[in-house]
Amino acid sequence: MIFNIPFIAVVAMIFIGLFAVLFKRNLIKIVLGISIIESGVNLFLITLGYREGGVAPIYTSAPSDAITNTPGSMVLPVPQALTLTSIVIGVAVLALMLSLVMHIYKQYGTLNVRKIRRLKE
Amino acid sequence: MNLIDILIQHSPPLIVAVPLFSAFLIPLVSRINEKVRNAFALVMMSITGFFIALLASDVFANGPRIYVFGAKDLAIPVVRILFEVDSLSVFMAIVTFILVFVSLVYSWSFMKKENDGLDKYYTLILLLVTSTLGMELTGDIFNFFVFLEISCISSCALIAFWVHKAEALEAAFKYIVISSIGALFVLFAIGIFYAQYNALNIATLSNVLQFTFLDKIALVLLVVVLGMKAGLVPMHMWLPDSYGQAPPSVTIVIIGATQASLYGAFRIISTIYGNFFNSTDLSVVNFVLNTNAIGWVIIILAILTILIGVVMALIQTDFRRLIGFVAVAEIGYIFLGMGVRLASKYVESVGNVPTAIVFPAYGSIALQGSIFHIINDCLDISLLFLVAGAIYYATRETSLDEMSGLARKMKYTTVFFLIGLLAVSGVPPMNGFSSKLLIYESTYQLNPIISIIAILASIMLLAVFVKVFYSAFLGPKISKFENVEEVPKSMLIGMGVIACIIIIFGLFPNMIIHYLVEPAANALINNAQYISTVLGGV
Amino acid sequence: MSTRNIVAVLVFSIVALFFVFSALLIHPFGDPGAVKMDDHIITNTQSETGANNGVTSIVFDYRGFDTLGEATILFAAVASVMMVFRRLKK
Amino acid sequence: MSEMSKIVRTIANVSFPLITIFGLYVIAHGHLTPGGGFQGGAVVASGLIMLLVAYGSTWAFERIKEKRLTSLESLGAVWFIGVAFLGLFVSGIFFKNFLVGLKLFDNITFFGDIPVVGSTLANINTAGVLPLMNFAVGLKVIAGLFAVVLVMAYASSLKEWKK
Repeated sequence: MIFNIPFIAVVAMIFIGLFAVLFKRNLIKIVLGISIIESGVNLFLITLGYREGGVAPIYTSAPSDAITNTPGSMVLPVPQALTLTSIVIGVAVLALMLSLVMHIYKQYGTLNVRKIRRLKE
Repeated sequence: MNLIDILIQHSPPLIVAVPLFSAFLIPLVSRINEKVRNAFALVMMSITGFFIALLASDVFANGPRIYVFGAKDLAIPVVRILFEVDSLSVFMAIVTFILVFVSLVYSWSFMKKENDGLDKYYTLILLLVTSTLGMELTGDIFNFFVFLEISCISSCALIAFWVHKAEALEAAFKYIVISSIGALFVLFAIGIFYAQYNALNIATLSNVLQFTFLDKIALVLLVVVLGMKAGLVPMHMWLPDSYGQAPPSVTIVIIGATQASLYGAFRIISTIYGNFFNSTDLSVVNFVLNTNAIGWVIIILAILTILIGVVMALIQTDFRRLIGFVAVAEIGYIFLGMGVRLASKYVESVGNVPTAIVFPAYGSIALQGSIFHIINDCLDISLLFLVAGAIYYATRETSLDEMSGLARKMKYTTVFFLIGLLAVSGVPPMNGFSSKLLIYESTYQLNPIISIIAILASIMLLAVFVKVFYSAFLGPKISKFENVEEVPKSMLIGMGVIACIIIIFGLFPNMIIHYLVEPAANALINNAQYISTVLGGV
Repeated sequence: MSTRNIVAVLVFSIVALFFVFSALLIHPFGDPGAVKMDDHIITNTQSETGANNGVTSIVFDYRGFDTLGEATILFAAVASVMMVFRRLKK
Repeated sequence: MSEMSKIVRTIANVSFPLITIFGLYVIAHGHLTPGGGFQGGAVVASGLIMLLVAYGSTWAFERIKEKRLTSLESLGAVWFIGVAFLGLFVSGIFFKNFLVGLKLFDNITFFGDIPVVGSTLANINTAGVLPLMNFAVGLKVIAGLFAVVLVMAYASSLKEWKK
C-alpha cells in the first residue's frame, strides 16, 4: 500500500501555507496561504480515519460483505464529522478575512503588508 | 426533585444555550425598536447570570458536575459531548458574566451616537459571550476548539466595528490571521490526540495519556497557541493593537475571551497532562524534571511579558494602547504564578532512593495568587478601559498629548480612574495588592530575583499611570474642552459597579480567597476527581 | 536579508520541525491504533439514532452540540460580513 | 459585476432549477445517503451564485433585499436551536433525539422508524430529529452563503472600491 504518502502531502501543504503566510507581502496571498494550511490540516484529519480496504460508513446500499464484518470494514466516521466542522470554519474565516482585505484596500489604497503600518510601535 | 434541583441539573447547557438563543433572536427583535433590543439583551444576560449563580452554589458545595448532551446515562467509550463544570470553570464563568453585564450596561449609552450596525453589534457581543462561557464549561477538546473559533471570528469582527477607522481594520486583520493559524495548530494537536487514543473527551484523555513524544509535540503546540491567544510575549503584538482600536465596551468582553484561552492553557497543563505534572505518586518520578523545565519556561516567558508590557507602556501616547500594554504585563503575573507552582515540584529521597514527590506549600499559594489575579486583572483593566471610553465619548480624543485638565469637568470619571490606577499597580486598599502579594511571596521562596523584578515592574506601572493622571486630568484647562460635560448615567453605573467590586475585593481578600479562589485552585490541582466524575472511578 | 526575514525563517523552521516529526511518528496510514469509539458508533448508529448514514448520525446526534457551534460560526461570519459592509449606499 | 452575455444567461436559467433540485435532494436525504444540511445548502447556494454572476450584482441587489436574507438565516438558526430545546422540554435532555421510536397516535411515526440493524434499505421516515436539523441547517447555509457573496459582489461593483 502507499505507506505514508498522505501524511507527507499534509506536511507539504502546511509548509506551502506557512511559507505563503510568512514570506509573501500581498494580503490576498496571505489569506490564500491560510486556506492552504486549513486544507492541509483537514487532509490530516481525514487520513487519520482511513482503514485498510474500508468502505464509507453508510448502510444504504452498502456492499454485502461490508455489512457482515461491520466495524472492521468501514472507515472511521468521527474524523469526517470533525473535518466537516473544520471546512465550514474555513469558509467563515475566509469570508471575514476577504471582506476585511476589501476594506483595507479601500482605506489604504494598497495590499502590500509593508505599507500597512499605521499602528506604529 | 424540587424546582431548584431541576434548574441546577439543567443549568450547564442553559448557561450556553440562553445567550446563543438570544443572539439568534436579536436580528428579529431589533426590528421592533432600539430600546426593546437593548433590554432584551440585558434580560437574557441576567437570566444567564442567574443560572451561573445557581450552578456556582451547587459546584462549590459538592464538587464537579457533568451534563451529557443527548443521552441520560454515559456510555463508557465516551462518544457524546459532555459539559464538565468544576469550581475553576464556574469561577471563570462568574468573571465573564461580570465583564459582559457591565459592558452591556455601558454600551447602552456609549453606542447611542452610532446610528447603524447596532443589531449586528449586540448579536456579536452575545455570540462572543456564548463562546467564552462554552470554552470554560466544556469537557470535550474539539468542542473547546469550536468555541475558540467562534470567539476568534466574533472578536475580530467587533474589533473592526468602527469600519471608517483604518487602524481598526489593520488590527482586526492582524488578529484574525494570528488566531486562525493558531486555531489550526490546535486542531492539528487534537488530531494527534485522536490518532493515538481515539478519544476526544478531556477526562478520558487525561486518564489514558502516556506522554509519548507525539504528546510532547501536542503539548508544546497547545500551550504555545493558547499562551499566545492569552497574550504571552513572543506573539503579544495583537493585544495592544486590538484593545487600542476596538470600542471600549467591546474590549471588556474580549478581555473575558482572552481569559478563557488562559483557562484553556491551565486546563491542558494541569488536567490533560495532570498525571505527569500534577500528581505526587512515585510512579511519576522521572517526569519531575519535565515539570520543572515547563515551569521555568513559563516563568521566563512571564517575566519577559511583564517587562516588555511595562516598558512599552511607558513610551505610549495613545491612552487605550497604553492600557493594552499594561494588560499584557498583567497577564505575565498570572502565568508567573502557574510557572512557580510547576517549577517548585521536587523529589524527597533518603540516600538516593526517592521516597516522595512533594509540592511545597508556596507552590499552591502561587497558584491561588495567579487564579485570584485573573479576576483582579480583569476588573482593573476593564475599569481603565471604561474610563478611556468615557474620555473618548466626552472629548472624542484618544492621544494623551491633546488631553489636559479633564478633572474639572469629569469628576466621577477621575475618581474611577484613581481607583483603577491604584488597583492595577497593586496599592494596598485595592484588590490588585492581595493577589500580587501572594505571587510575590511565593516567587520569593522559589527565587528572590524573580520576585524583585516583579515588584519593580509593578512600581513602574504606578509611574506609568501617575504620568497619565497628571497629563490627562490635572493639566491646565484647554479651550477645546470648554463644553465637555460628564458622561451619561449608564456609563457611570457601569464604572461604579466595577469600582465597588474592586473595593470589596480589596477590603475582604481572605473571604474571597476562602469562598472563591481556594475551591478553584483545589479543583485545578485535584485532577483525579475531575477524571472520576466522568469515568466513575473506573 | 532584513532581520524580519531571518526571524521569519527561524519561526518557519521551528514550526516545520513539529509537523515533520508528528507526520513521521503518527500511526501508519490505513491501520488506526485505537478504534473503540468509532466501532461503537458504526455498530449501533442504526439502533440508537435510526440513521443509515454514520457521519450524519455523529454530526447531528452523537456530537450534535459541535454542529450547533458550527451553525453559530456560520451565523457569526454572516453577521460580521454584514456589519463590515453596513455602509453600502443603494 | 455587470451582466453577462445572453447565451450565459439562458444556460444559467436552464441549469439553475436542476442544481436547486439536486441540492434539495442532498439536504432531504442527509440521513440516508452521503450529504446533509451543510453540503446540500452549499450546492443550492452555488446555484444562486451562478445566477448572481450571470445577471450581475446590481440586478440581484435590487431584487433581493439582504435584510430578508439575514432574517431567513436567523429563522433557520432559531429552528435548529428550537429543535434542541424541544429535546429538553420533551424528554428532559438538551439535544435528545426524542422522535426516534416515538409512536404518535395509532403508531404513525414522524421520522420515527428505526431501521433493522445492518439493513441496506433506505426509508426516509427514520432518524428522528436528524432530518429536521438537516432542513434547518440547509436553510441557514443557503441564506447565509448567498447573502455574503451577494454583499461582497455588490460592494466590489461600487465606485469607491475601484480606486
